[in-house]
Amino acid sequence: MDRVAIIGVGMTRIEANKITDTFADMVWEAVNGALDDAGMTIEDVDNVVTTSNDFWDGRTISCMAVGDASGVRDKNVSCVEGDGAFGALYGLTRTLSGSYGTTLVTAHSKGSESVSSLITNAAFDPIYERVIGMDMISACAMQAMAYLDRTETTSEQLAAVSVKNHGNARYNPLAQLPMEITVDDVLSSEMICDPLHKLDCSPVSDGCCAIILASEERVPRYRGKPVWIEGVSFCSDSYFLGDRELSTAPSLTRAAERAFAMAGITDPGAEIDVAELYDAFTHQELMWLEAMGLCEDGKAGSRLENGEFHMDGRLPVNPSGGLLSGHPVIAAGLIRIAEIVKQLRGEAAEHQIPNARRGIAQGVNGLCGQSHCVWVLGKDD
Amino acid sequence: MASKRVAIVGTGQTYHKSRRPDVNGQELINEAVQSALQDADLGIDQIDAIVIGNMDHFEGINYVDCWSVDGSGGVMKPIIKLTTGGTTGSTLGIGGYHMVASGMFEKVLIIGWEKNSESDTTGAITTAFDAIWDRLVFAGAISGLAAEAQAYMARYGATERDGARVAVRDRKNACSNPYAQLRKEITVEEVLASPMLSDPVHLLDVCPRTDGACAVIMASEDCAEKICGVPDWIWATANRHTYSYLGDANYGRLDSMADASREIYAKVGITEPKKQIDVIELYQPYSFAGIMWIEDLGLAPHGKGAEYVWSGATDMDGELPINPSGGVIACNPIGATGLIRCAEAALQIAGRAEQRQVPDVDFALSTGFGGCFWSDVILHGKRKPEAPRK
Amino acid sequence: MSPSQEDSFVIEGKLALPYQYFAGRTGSRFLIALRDEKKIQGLRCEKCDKTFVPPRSTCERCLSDISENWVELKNTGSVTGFTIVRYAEPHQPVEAPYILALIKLDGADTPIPHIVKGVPLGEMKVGMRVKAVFAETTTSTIMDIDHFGPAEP
Amino acid sequence: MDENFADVDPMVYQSRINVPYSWWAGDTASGFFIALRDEKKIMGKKCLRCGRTYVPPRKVCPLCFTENAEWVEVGDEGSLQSYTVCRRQLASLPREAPVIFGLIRLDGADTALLHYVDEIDPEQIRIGMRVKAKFADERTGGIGDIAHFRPAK
Repeated sequence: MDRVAIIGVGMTRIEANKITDTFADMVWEAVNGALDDAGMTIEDVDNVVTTSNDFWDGRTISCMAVGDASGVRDKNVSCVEGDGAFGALYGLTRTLSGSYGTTLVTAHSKGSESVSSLITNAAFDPIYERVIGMDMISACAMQAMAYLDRTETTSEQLAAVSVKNHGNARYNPLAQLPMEITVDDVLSSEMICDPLHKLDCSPVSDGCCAIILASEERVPRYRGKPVWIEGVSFCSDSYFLGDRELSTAPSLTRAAERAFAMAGITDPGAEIDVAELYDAFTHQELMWLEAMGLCEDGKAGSRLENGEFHMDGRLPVNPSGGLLSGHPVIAAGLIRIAEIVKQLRGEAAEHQIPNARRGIAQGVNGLCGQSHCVWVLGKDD
Repeated sequence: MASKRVAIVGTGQTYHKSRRPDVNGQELINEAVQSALQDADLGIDQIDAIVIGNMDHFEGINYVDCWSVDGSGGVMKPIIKLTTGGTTGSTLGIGGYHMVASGMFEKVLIIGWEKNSESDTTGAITTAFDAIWDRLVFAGAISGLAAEAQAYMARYGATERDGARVAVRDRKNACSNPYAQLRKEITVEEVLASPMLSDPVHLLDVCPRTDGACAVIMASEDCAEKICGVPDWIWATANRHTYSYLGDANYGRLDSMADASREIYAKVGITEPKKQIDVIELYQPYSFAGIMWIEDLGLAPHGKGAEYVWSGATDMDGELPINPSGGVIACNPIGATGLIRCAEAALQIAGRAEQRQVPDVDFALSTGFGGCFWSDVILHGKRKPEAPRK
Repeated sequence: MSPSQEDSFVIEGKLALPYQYFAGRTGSRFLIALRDEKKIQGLRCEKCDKTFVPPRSTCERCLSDISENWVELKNTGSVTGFTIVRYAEPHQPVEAPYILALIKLDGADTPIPHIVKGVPLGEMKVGMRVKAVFAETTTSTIMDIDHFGPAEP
Repeated sequence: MDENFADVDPMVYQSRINVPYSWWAGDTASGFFIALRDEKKIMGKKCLRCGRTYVPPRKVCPLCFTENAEWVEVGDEGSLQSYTVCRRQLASLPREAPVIFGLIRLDGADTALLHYVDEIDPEQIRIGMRVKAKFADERTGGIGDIAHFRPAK
């Protein structure tokens, strides 16, 4: 594959409520962060891909709000609706197509401006399902129930994911919820939908992220330290929850297989140094690890308990604190990518994984992880 | 994989109607997808990725890419959603082009759809504008466009008859397009007699509300010629989202169209668009756009658009036919409309546009309009471009 | 088995999504000046020599931060474009027919869309001078300018 | 930049996107609802190529992409694939919490139907248990014509 690198990343702090910022203010902050990081000005950007969602932003054509702040004025621009990792993938195709040498990708959302339960209820089929009133939390709780039933994973093991990620967030100044908690704290927090307690669920937050892609010949022109895109793929499962085997993620398995093959990875568990996964709920971090072949089916819970996925473990997962510690819905996938770029550059400061050379990031669209996007990033030695 | 040249090898459309109570959204999408697959003689399993789009608030369905898989064929396949308001259809065409040109996907299925009958479109469009500044004052697309027409008339002395002439041309063309929704001719007098919606725009000057879907299959140079006899090669794409606030727009000129078309002409060396382009499928949601925006496309000097249209140059037997399909005034399922322009241009290039075929087409232009006076432009060609466009 | 026309079902629904929108710092400042002092302010980018209304914290042309460069604008301006909206829609701020105009305030480079009242529909024309008429009761929105009326030439 | 806005209390606007929808069910779904309403029967559609029977019915098989020609009546009893008990009064819930959602694979169907489970103590529910449809007395042709699923005797 022609080589494309990520040479700039910029992120806002993830907060419960950015009351003083409009969408444009958030995007402007992230875009300028990415431009400074890459040592570029807006004129060096050939084209822009913004990522947003009309429902979450409460605005038809939600990309119109952030056009000016992303510097689209005299540029080619497009807008992806869905998670930022999918926006970055479309940005990658525009960089590989030969039309553009550099691509700025932004992704933003504000959970504080709307009611997430109603926004996600609108993802259900209006004819057969919506009227019964499910939303993302109740749907994913049903998934967790099926996963616990099939794999004998325990609620304590789910809680351990929350303890790990909130703990990691103490070393990430951008995270929203750094917390020192125990398994018992999680199990005694409010039960929202069996089997998910409040601390099993990620918050819905405000935040924005921007990255800059550059083709191989454009990279030397800027001072941003390149992290290379070695493999990327995406795939969707069936839509109706009843059509799917909820406790498994076949579409993630296919996306991961293809991304690893592109990157020449044969033994993912050993060849990957750090992972930023889409932990919208505690059971999902375990499910995604198993579906990607990073550990055996049904064993993620026990491997977590003997510390394999902690910062000093065999395969550190979500050293940034993950979604559980801060979840701006549309930006979450792009933030995972940006975190891996920081890790591979050795710029993750307190949550740095020593000599990480190759990492993976994951974005998710739809209910209960229907559609997955897997990125493999690497650093030239 | 180096960057690849890309061609449209198959297109499919539904028979667009004001309402389709016989199908739900996924089934409407499936109709267009099945006919595109048939047109290219491909099975869904030969498709490597899917790009889909619509305007969310017209159907009130979140995460349409995920919801659509039963109809779009996205089960266990890569599927992604692009949406940019009115230009969604052309954004999808440009998106499909880049996905194939990147070399990551050899055959991509592109789907634009809308069921306008399922919502209150004005209510949904109003939320497009800034909630703090524009939305309280503004109501619906028509008044914005009317302000543009008014400014143009004030600046260049155009009249309501000029707009009506464009509507008459397109409604006549639509009679030979089986997919179009409104297939009945109208006269200038009928347009001027129809109710005034927002000065100077009458009811027959504007597009209808439509339920419809369109699907296009793009393939890379490695297999395009094997799949279809006369592939429609994508020579260049460009777009601009110049403004975000209604007040900023340069009323009477469409700057985004001027910039985007100039970029394309420079890239491929077009110096005389009127001579070098054989047919245009212009995304023109209301008649006055047909006299104004052709100036921004470089077909007539500023203020002389109406003259060019009255000269008959843009009629079916003119030097540069515009909207042989009947265009947007005859049919507007918004999320699909920009992609319908792209599909119709492909049919013209491939010589398969039946009664609405323009003779010997070498180059065709398809455009998209929407958002806050945004424009997309795609150049289609019969000849294969030399090296991948840079 | 396929149902006849009148049996093709329609599922009626409503998407009532409550939203709260933040005007942001610059927006808040504009609206507070409008509410409390009946002053209309813009933000100016010296480099691009452009004054934006409604105010934006960054210049769209050169992307620089202009959020502190407030400029006071006059209450008067000229109409750069207008239309007379005649169709009735529930979302409209006033009853049709009404005049929706683009008004470039003296000192601003970008016009703002607003309602014009007090001018006979037939006499409306581009270039007309208009003056802001402030609302009695404030709603802390752009509608604190109730409408624009004719201004002495 | 921030000290400039120290005295500015950020403006927040409560608003609502209130768009009415009428979703066309289409012939296939209408057939399903008519059978529920008039005959208290649950119908699926079978793909003749792969043999899968879909409930709710699908006009076209999502895997084979061919039209599902054959209507098939499925049982009103089935096994519970998964469930959740909603304890918090989520904004999307149309009834008092706790509410039990379940995925029910009906006898003869290859996909599960999403619906309520009721008339059971939440602590007694087990994945795999047998449940039976309880039809509403007043049936108007909608998924609500099945009131909920309850434990099968």
